Amino acid sequence: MSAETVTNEVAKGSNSRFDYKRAWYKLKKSKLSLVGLFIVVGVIFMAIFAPWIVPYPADATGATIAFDKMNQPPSLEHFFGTDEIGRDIFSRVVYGARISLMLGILVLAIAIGIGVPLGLIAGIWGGKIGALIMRITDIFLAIPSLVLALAVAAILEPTLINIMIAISFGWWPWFTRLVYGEVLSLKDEQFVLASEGLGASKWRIAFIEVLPNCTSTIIVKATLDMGFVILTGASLGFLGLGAQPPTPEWGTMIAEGRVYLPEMWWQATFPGFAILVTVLGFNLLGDGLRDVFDVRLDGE
Amino acid sequence: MKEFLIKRTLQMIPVLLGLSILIFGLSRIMPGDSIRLKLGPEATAEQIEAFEDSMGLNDPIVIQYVNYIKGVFTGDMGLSLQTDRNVATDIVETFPATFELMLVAMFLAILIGVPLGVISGVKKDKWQDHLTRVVSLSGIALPKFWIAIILQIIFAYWFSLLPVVGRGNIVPTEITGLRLLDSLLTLNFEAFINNLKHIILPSIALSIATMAQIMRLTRSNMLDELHKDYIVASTSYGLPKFMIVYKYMLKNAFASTLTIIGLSFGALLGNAFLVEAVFGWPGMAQYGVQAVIYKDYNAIVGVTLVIGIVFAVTNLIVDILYGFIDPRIKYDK
Amino acid sequence: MKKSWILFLSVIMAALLVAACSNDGSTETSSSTTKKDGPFVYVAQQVVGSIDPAKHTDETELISILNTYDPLVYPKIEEGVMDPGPHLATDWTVSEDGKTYTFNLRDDVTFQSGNKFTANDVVYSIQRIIGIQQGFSWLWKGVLNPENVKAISDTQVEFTLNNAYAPFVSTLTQLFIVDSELLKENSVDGSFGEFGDYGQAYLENNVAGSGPYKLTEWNRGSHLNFSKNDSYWKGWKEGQLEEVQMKIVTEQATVKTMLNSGDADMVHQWLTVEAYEEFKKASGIVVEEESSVQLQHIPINMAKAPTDDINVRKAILYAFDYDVANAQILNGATQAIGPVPINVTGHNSDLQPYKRDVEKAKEYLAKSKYSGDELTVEFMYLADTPSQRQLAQLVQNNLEEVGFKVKLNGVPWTTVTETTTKPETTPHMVVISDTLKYPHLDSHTYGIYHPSAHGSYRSSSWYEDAETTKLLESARSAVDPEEQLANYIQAQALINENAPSIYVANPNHRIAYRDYVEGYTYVGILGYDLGFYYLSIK
Amino acid sequence: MMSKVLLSIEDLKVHFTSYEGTAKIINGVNIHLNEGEVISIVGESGCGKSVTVRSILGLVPTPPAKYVGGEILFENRNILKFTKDEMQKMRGQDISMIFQDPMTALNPVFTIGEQLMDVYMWKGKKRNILSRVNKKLKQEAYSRAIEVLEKMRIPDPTAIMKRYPVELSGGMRQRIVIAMALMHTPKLLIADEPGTALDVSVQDQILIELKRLVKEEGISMIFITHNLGVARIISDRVYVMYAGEVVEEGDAKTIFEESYHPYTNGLLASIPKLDGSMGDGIDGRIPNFLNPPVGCRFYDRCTERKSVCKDTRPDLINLLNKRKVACHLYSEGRN
Repeated sequence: MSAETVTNEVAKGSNSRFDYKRAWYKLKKSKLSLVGLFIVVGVIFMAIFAPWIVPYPADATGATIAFDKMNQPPSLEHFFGTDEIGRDIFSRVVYGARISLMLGILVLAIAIGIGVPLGLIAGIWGGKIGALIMRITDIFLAIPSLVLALAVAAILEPTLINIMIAISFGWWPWFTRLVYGEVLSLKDEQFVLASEGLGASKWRIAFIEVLPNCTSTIIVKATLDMGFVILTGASLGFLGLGAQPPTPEWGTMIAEGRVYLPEMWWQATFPGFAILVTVLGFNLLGDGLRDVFDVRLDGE
Repeated sequence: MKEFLIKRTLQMIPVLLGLSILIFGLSRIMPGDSIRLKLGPEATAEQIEAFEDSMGLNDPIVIQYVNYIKGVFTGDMGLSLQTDRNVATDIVETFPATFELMLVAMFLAILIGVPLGVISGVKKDKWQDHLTRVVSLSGIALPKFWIAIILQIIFAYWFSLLPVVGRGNIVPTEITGLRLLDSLLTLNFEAFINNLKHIILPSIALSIATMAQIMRLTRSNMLDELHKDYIVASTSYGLPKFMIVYKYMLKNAFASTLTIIGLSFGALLGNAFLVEAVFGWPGMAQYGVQAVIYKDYNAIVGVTLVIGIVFAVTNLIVDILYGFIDPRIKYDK
Repeated sequence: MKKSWILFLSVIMAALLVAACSNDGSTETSSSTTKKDGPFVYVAQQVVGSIDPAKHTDETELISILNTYDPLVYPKIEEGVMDPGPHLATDWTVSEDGKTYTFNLRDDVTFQSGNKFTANDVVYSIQRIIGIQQGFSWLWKGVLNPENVKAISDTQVEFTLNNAYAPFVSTLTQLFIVDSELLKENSVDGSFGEFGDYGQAYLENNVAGSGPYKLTEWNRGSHLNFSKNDSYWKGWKEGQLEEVQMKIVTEQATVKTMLNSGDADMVHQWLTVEAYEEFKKASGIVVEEESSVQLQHIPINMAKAPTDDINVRKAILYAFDYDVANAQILNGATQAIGPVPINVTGHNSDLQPYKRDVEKAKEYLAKSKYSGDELTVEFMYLADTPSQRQLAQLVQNNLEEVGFKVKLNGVPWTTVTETTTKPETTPHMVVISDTLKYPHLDSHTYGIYHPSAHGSYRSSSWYEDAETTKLLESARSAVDPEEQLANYIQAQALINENAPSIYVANPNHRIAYRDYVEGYTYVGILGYDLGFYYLSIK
Repeated sequence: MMSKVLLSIEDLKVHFTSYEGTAKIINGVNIHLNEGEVISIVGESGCGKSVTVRSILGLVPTPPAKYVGGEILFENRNILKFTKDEMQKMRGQDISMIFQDPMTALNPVFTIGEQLMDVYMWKGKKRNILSRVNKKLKQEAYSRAIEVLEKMRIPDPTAIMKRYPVELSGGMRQRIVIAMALMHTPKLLIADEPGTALDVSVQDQILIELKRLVKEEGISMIFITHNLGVARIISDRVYVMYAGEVVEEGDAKTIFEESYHPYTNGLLASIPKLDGSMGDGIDGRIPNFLNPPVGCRFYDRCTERKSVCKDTRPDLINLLNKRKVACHLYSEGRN
């Protein structure tokens, strides 16, 4: 193989990026994916512009109390009714988008930050270090992530940050395994072999050559996982290990409102609905992206 | 086959040992004074010290771990602070309830998820597909405890159709501990109906997410199958569509779905922690939740280990089943 | 294709419907006011940890024990008062110096095992509970040495106390008599010499009592089944409950559903106020609501900065909005005045309750040694109890107005009991609901504010005041009732003045049951309203 | 020759829609087949021969495909207008197909016997979850399956029936794929390059077998191949397709003796010579179907192109010796 063709192969590998026009066409064709995209954009919009959207921002951010109007059903004044201390549930649900998105993004950032490099290392280096990493991954995957998160959350004080840590604790191995699988399949591709032939370092191969080719898989997985992380956070809240008031976290709001079911249905219904719509949005979008990127994930 | 079994079983051991180290370590760095909880608010410092000594909590952690593992092999998983009994006894008592709930939930998930996935895949981008996808994704997206409560409100509160909590009050002669099975084995139909009614709501609540996962996977596997040569060939031979879909495509699609079913058992175990709490289901998951809240060290380790074992064994069984469905799989490889 | 699908789905639906509709007695409509078949179902909120009468600590454990065992004295349920009346003891006398109590015992009582009840069982029971040192043993710690309990005859027993102890007879409502012969037979080796393990291992799963019910099944996470003890010494009448199931359900929505549908006949007292309001509107359900002898308060940690300064504490007391708490959060509760619930005999009615006064609060804060500092206090509450959540956020709001930062910490009950064992870990404030532990005001004075109580969640304020301690001790040991009362009254005034706690409320006690249930009486003592023997079905 | 026309494809036009636009994959194809005749359709991969024959069995998914013109007449009935039921009745019984790759054309998770018998028992029938098969039909199916396997000269058919595809060699599987198509002795058999994935020697054996059977059973056959040499051995007449159009048509024999269209010439040149050297082949690629050349679709690659070829599409014209060709070289009546 001449130096020139080698360079060409390398260039081809790194440049075999994505045809955005084609992607958009494929995404557009599936109406459900568009609905997902619309929801996700809407939730992000809500999160960013919450202070300008909601009628009672103080109800979501400060220690407001208004016991004279507690447990009111939905009305024009309070679209989603009021909660047990008289706060506007609509305002809190909209602000809750901030919390949930932050939870999802940070957990995934931690999980990707730990899981992806480990997967790359295990795949590219292989050998004993690779085997060790994958065995440790197996251990973490040997029990459901909710159970692991529960065990960790039990140790920590119930705060939002600790919840994130607890969930991340059981989340990174999924990314390790995912990336490891990708690396194994990419390892024998021309451009990787070519880089090796050119004497590129393993670090370079891992992070410059292979990683960009895993991004679509990681993006799809992360999009789908956003929903599941938000759900897991809510589940921990349900079991009494959630964020502290007055934080308007959806899961905790359901946990607090659930004692008022079924008569004061609005208290748990609207945060539940917000979770449903958000998770659904990320799932639809993730599904759509999976078709677009033609990615297969197993074991989610 | 035999070699495969032995090999896989041997592979399980390091994972389970690692898991036990992980969870054991976590449980011992747990803060809080759970001994006080057991001895009551008025216990003195000496009482607590003496009790800790008797439980070996003041030994070095490595010694504690070694003793624990030794104990596990003799059926001693340490004393539960909640129940004052051997954790193994508690788990043996509570596990069948959880296992039965999971089996029924898995049965429902497959029974409903697979056909829906097939329809969704075959009718890709038609309304059937959109409807099943939205419904199933909603199933994934809804918090499990929420579904559980909503089901209770609809079926028990509004329509008084089904009981709300518990595991049935007519207990058949115990053979396996799985009451539906036991009542059938002893031909005790009264007990069967009674226990079936109690298990319907919790198992539905538990199965919805898994059902949706199975549906999604079946759908995408069916989509893959749709373009396989042998399926186009079957069409060209004039076979009925129903047969092509439910026999020729489904068996192939199901083979890949099967691996997910093994993994779904994990999700099912996790969600059981939420569902059992709502339905007062006297299972191991509820025991586990209590253990977390009460910071019951030994119970947490015990329950987690059992979950790890169940999970590993399920996946082994799934791998074996896979071989029965797909003749291309050879165990000796 | 389509048709076959419809067929397939119909088959499944039909199967489900058949299962759903086939009647085994629990599917009648909710409007019915006749009892469903099956046992009487009482729903409790907390898992029963122990059924050993030397180890019980909370309400559900107490309920399961008082239905299977008998104490010497029993609150006078029939008269509707909490004062102890005869039960296994027919009558008793006290010596002049208030130290020696002599009880005459019934001679017609047999245990569920068939063994006859004698004075020796009383001796064994008190020795056992003091020896094991768990549960309610603290009631007699330092007051009674086990060797000073003597069986004078089969039907007479004598307790000689170390010093006069006014509430002694009341405390005996927590002494349940165990079957000493049965336990001796079933003891294994243990740390109690000739008594082995005092039968602890046996009592983990068995009952050794003489009570009206036998325990037939105990599934720890879910339920306890009781059925009547045919040979109960008080006898049985038509309509009394013969089969009882105590179900443990933690989800409030589930509890409501069960009572509404008749799957439960009676549910516990810890639901939200709103839930009882809903029950009142529902047909076929009775809600019993009455002022209670419970104290809902927020102890302030006096052993930790900045709340070690009385001015800071008074600032908190004046900042708190009592009206909102009582009228809106606790829905019609009475503001508590001092530590002793208003309805308890001996309550000091001269005390001045604290009222919200933001200006005064700010003045006190300015007077304190921490004036000008940024003050942050930690507030602990039970995360799953709505009223406590509401109180927490009320406090947060009230105190921020005065200039405090409040860090809320919602926790499970176990964390409260853990953290309050040491002054350093005890939060600045914690919500505590405290019912009388025995029918005597001593429970809420000595039991909370005497230094010997330190380390319990009840004394989370770590109150230590020499003068109060002296008063409480002399009140306990006073033989003259008037002197005794005067001491308790004075102690209350002193405690109130030292501001160890936000005395929020004496909330109303509420409980709900189906309208065919008769005989329910609440007398104020935790658990004693749920002696199932006293209930009956119309 | 006055034999009856079994199948005729008249001016078939198929478009495919994708995100880039509409591709005119089949652009007015005319093919006819007489009873008892064997024809070949020859062309490079991507020339539209597979789409054309799969259209006959309704195997082209719509969308993305769209039938915009023409008809496919089988025994004078237009297949394109068939309902699903009519189509299913026709498949297997009247027209059947042999798939190209024996490795993928058999369902891997069922035994050979089960697959063969299902074709016999269920062909053209409705089925739902409650359908049952009676014993008699099952026995019939079994003996028919054995019979067909024997016809394909498969050794020990009873044992083969119990085997899974994965346990058999490629040649064996190809024979079974053919057996599947012959379960009902169809009137028309479509063979989509059978055996191309196999060794040349195995392929030859199978072709001989196939030709023999078709003759014996009196089955008409359309044979798809990219190899003119194979077409010559097996067929009576040959259609050469290029980029969705038929460019030349004629007797197998005569086409080999003298081909007219430059594309056919190129194809002939690509056949490996007896001395083992490779032919010249044709440079370039099939044109873009989204924006096909206005004139001759072969224009870009043609070695004999003229200016008229760029803008004017050549029609398929009849030559004197019953041959047809679509090329401007012959538009003035050469020959």
